[in-house]
Amino acid sequence: MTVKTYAEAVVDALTGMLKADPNFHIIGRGILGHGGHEHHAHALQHDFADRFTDPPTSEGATASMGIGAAMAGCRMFVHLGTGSFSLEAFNQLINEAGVAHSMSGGQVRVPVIFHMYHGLRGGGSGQHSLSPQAMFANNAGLKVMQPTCPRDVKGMLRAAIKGNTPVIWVDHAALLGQKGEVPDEDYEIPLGKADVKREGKDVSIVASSRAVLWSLAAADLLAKDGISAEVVDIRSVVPLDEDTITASIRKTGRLVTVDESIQMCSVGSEIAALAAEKAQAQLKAPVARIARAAVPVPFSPPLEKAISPKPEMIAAAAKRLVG
Amino acid sequence: MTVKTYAEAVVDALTGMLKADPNFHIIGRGILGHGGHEHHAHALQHDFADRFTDPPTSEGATASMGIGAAMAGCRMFVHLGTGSFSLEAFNQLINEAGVAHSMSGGQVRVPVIFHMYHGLRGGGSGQHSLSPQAMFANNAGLKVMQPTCPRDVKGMLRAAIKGNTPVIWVDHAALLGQKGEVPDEDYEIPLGKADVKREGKDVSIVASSRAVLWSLAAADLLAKDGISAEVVDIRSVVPLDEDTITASIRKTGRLVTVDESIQMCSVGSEIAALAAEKAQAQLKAPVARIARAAVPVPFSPPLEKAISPKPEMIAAAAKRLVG
Amino acid sequence: MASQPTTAERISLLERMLMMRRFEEEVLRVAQTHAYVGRQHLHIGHEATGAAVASVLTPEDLFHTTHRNHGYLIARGADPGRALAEIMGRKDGLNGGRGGPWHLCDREAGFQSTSAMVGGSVGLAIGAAFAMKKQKKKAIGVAHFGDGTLDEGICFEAFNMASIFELPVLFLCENNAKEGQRPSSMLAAKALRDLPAALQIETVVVDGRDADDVRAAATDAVARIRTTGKPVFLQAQLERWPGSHQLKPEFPTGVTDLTLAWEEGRIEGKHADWTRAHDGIRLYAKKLVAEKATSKEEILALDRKVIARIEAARAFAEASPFPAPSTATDLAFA
Amino acid sequence: MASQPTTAERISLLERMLMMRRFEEEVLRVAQTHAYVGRQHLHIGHEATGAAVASVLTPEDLFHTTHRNHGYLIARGADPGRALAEIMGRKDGLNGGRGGPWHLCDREAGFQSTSAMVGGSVGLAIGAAFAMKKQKKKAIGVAHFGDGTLDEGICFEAFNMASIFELPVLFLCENNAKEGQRPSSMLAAKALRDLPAALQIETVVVDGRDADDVRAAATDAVARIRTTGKPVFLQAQLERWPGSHQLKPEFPTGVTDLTLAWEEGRIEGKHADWTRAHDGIRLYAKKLVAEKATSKEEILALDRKVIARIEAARAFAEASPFPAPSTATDLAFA
Ligand SMILES: Cc1ncc(C[n+]2csc(CCOP(=O)(O)OP(=O)(O)O)c2C)c(N)n1
Ligand SMILES: Cc1ncc(C[n+]2csc(CCOP(=O)(O)OP(=O)(O)O)c2C)c(N)n1
Ligand SMILES: [Mg+2]
Ligand SMILES: [Mg+2]
Repeated sequence: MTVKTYAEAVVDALTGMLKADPNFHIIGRGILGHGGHEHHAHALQHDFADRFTDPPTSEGATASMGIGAAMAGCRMFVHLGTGSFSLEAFNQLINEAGVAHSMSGGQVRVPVIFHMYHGLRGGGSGQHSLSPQAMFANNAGLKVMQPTCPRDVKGMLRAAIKGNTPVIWVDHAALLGQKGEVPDEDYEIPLGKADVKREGKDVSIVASSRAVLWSLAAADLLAKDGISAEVVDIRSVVPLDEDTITASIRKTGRLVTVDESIQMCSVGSEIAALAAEKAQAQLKAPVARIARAAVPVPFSPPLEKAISPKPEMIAAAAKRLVG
Repeated sequence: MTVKTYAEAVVDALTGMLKADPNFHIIGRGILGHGGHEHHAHALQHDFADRFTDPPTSEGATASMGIGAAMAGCRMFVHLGTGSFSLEAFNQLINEAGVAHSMSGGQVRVPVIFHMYHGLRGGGSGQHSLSPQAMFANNAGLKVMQPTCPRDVKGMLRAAIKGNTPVIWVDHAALLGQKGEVPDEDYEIPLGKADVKREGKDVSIVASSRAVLWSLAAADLLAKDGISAEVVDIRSVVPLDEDTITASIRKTGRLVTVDESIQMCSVGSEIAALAAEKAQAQLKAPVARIARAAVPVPFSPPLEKAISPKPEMIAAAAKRLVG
Repeated sequence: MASQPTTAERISLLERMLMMRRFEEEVLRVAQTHAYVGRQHLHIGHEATGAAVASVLTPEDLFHTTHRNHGYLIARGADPGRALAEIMGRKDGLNGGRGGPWHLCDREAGFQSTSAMVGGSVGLAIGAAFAMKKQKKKAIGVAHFGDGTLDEGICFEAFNMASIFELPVLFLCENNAKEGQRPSSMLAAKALRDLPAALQIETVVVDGRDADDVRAAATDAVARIRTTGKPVFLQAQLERWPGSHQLKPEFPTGVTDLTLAWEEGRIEGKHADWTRAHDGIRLYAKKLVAEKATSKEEILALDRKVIARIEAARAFAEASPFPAPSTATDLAFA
Repeated sequence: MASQPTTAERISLLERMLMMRRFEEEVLRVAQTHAYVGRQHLHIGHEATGAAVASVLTPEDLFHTTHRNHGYLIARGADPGRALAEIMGRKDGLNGGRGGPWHLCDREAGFQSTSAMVGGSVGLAIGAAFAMKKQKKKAIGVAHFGDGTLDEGICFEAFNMASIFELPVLFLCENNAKEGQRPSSMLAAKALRDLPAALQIETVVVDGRDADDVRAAATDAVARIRTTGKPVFLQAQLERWPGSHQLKPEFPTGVTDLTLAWEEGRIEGKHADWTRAHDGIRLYAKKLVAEKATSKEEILALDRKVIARIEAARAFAEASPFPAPSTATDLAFA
């Protein structure tokens, strides 16, 4: 075990796979963003120069090249920049990568990771702040991952690369500096398992990606008021770990969902729907959803802050439910 | 009042606006599909030849041209073919049309209708059957319409064209032949109002687009068993008429949602979440969701049928809730 | 320059073309039954190009095709029974009935996947070429597509990437429209080739009706791709078959009558010009007979053999059951 | 051919350029404060092109620009105070603080919207041109973009559509990379213009450092667009400013010192070549003095006037409050 940043854990996973599989290739620039962690990526790129491809600003064909190469026996990691840019490749991700295996009657496999950064980043404004996870989840054939901590990202990324399915990998730049204990050896965390990041008994807070950090901070606030909150990190949107999530809701009887995307048809909506479907009898209070306000992300810092979910909002919602 | 088909009602609305506003333009081929109603479009195109533009197979730039022209003072109707093809223009629809008004501080307006056909069409397979409504709804700045009957489409389409906001218009080819009474004069139905298509007291079935037809058929089946089902046609996904929907759920205490898209993060999820949030206390039973199975649409007719929602499934779910 | 084909090779080319044609005619008959839910985008009139290109590829070359794919599947040796079964949505179809007519796929025949998104095949094929290059294989990627595909930005992007990354890929464009005109293409270029040429891709234009010409051009192009590792754009000029309508299953030029190859005077009707001047099969049969590479009788015998195979294919496909509804949700993930 | 500019016009061009430069230098100073959350894509080094093109447009011409937009806003007369306020996210910003540095928009100055999606401006500008054509107006659409933008499929598609539909649009490409090379472009063409040229769009390449040359070329191009209704691709060759880094707010070439226009010997440091050979402002000031169109003193006085205006702009922007958080969800729909 070593304490590492999230960015270092990503590099660990990539290094392990680059060493293990000569057919594993990375397409894209800036896989660790531009916020102070990029040197790790540069080092990796230096050590495995022939395994990196720097594409033109052509997200559609870049994604296609990754898909076609994966069909032909490579394992691919395609970095698409921000979630906003991924819209340029939605056709390739959804209509090509997502359907190929099933549509070919199982003949074709598409082991590609499509990597992107989502969410509010400070000044991203209307065109650089998209959180597209729910949009991807509303499609078939694509797994959708959103880990939160160094340990999870290392194990999940390795499992994703070794899998045979296209995976949408939605990271958050704000997580790259998060530190945590990471096993030194290679290991895999199966895709599709949620993780209870904090146990509690009065209310379940179900979240993913950076929203898990806000939820944990909210749980701290709640603890001061004597409310015991359970924080469930779904980690994987597709497949969704319904069992872990509903078990928590049934146990606490109260649910707050937290999302960095817009609320309409969001992951939070899905989890609230799950509660209404599978834990309705155990619900002691209405479900509460916290999400980004439904307006294009404004640039001005106080406006961006105003539309963002915050620990205080989560705590207040939970408190209302506990009553 | 005249009995007309849905396709004729669409033509009514377009004709009215083509006559009323010389700045209203239509871009696209096949606006009434290829299933027997296209002659109405041909006639319109003949009468207003200079108002129609037949674009190359370039969905992205076609959408952009519509957006740019709308910013410059035109009102635009851009036909994108199937919902599947709209993925080629997601970047333009979401990152350009959706954000422009807000991002410009209100200086810019984007009156464009983006029109497309969604859903299971019989043999559409994995690349021609997309129902993208939930994906669009998970974004800001775009209204999302899905009318069901001739009367609604005429009035809503006119309101949409006269509005100042980009509207995603998700039609279903299977609706084009639906007949109903349509007022002869021009009229508008405000966007964002649901419509109770059938009143009932035991269970609310909330649906949109073709799923409303299935729901009405299900209500007939339920009536035979003495169960009174209310069918709510949401008509507009964004804005969502929360009041009408929650009023129905509160009244019946039971909810079945029906969707032609995949269930994860769907419109049905949103409505179920709404029930859990705003009508939890009145729920007498768990919510049930009916949706298309989460697999790329298979070509073979029995397989396509198997993954599709059906009136019998809806009725069975409702019956279970009523108990 | 490509070596001359042997007589046996030429007869084998004709046989391939006949298989393709008789297969599509059977698809049209199936489409006429109304039991069929798909739309047909037939390869009729493209056979000389399809058969010739397929004949110069190895089984390892990775092919990406479009909605108009059937001909290539047959040309590269996919089983016609399983191909027809797929088009009919049957269990024994190449894709188990999940793909349908726009998506025939046969890995064993060197197909990667078949995309009906205009431009899809071009983007995917550069990925196949990327993989071949990285794996240091001799095989190449092939993208088949139509003239209208050049309208799509993804096609441009993929050309550009193939050029800058020097990817071994054959861009095989079947132009079934008059240059720069509808029905399919709206490209502003004087000639389609101007676009790949501007991106420094070598371009070759060939008469797609002449199987020998296409074979020679394709042999050269593929050899150059294998040696240089760089892309080539090969454009086959074709004339759209008058029956090309995705919703009307009709035989406007009649069921192919091979005797018209040498009894030209009998060609008649509204679409006589197409049969006379643009039907690559008729032209090739005529040429082979004129050059005494084979005889009329041998050709007709070959055709009967092909027809019998296609009839057997139809019987096979019809005997195949539909897949069980309980399997509908299989294969969501690999 | 364009008529020669008057001396007054040339001095006004220089003033515009100075406004653009001093504005961007102020943006850089703001960026250095850390109170600022954006990233800066400055127009430094592009001023000769920007000012000259802006000078030949009418207020009715509809302009679409990119992430590197500030220069054009200033050049077309947007208020520098409100522009800076926008970049700082203030209430009195052009977009009320909702857009930020990548999205400055001023309808009154003839801007439609500013997209930071690479390729966005090109697609939208053909729409502006479509509207002008349909409304039978004399105005044109203008798309500003960089060389890297040609990598995007949407750019190709929009070129194609402008050409086939004969849309009155100026495609204004600022090439700040060596042809076909990083940092921004990876186009496989020998020259960027080869792509629009292949689509039968008239192309013009001009030295973007020379305001007179750009003015002449732009005057001709815009006149031809207005007369023929067809697009023109105008490419300005520029040399990337050494300070072009979106995250490092530094002055590697120093704050602009106009005396270097005539005291060339004093130019020094790592980036002397850029200042000597590629700074269009220095070159133009030098030329105007050499041609006796104005004097050193007058130029320095002009610069002081400009600096004072920009200082006032900074004061205005800083005095402007942030928008109220309660307004955050305004303007979702028009
Ligand atoms: C992205 C996308 N847009 C539109 C369509 C509808 N479409 C199907 S075939 C076709 C024309 C294709 O023309 P071409 O590439 O020349 O092929 P051809 O049918 O002539 O062989 C179009 C526009 C589609 N399948 N995919
Ligand atoms: C669709 C999209 N992809 C990627 C980016 C990231 N990006 C921002 S600027 C830029 C380079 C643009 O180069 P160029 O068009 O030459 O403009 P320059 O910055 O050189 O003026 C890129 C790739 C983006 N903004 N949008
Ligand atoms: Mg064609
Ligand atoms: Mg550039």
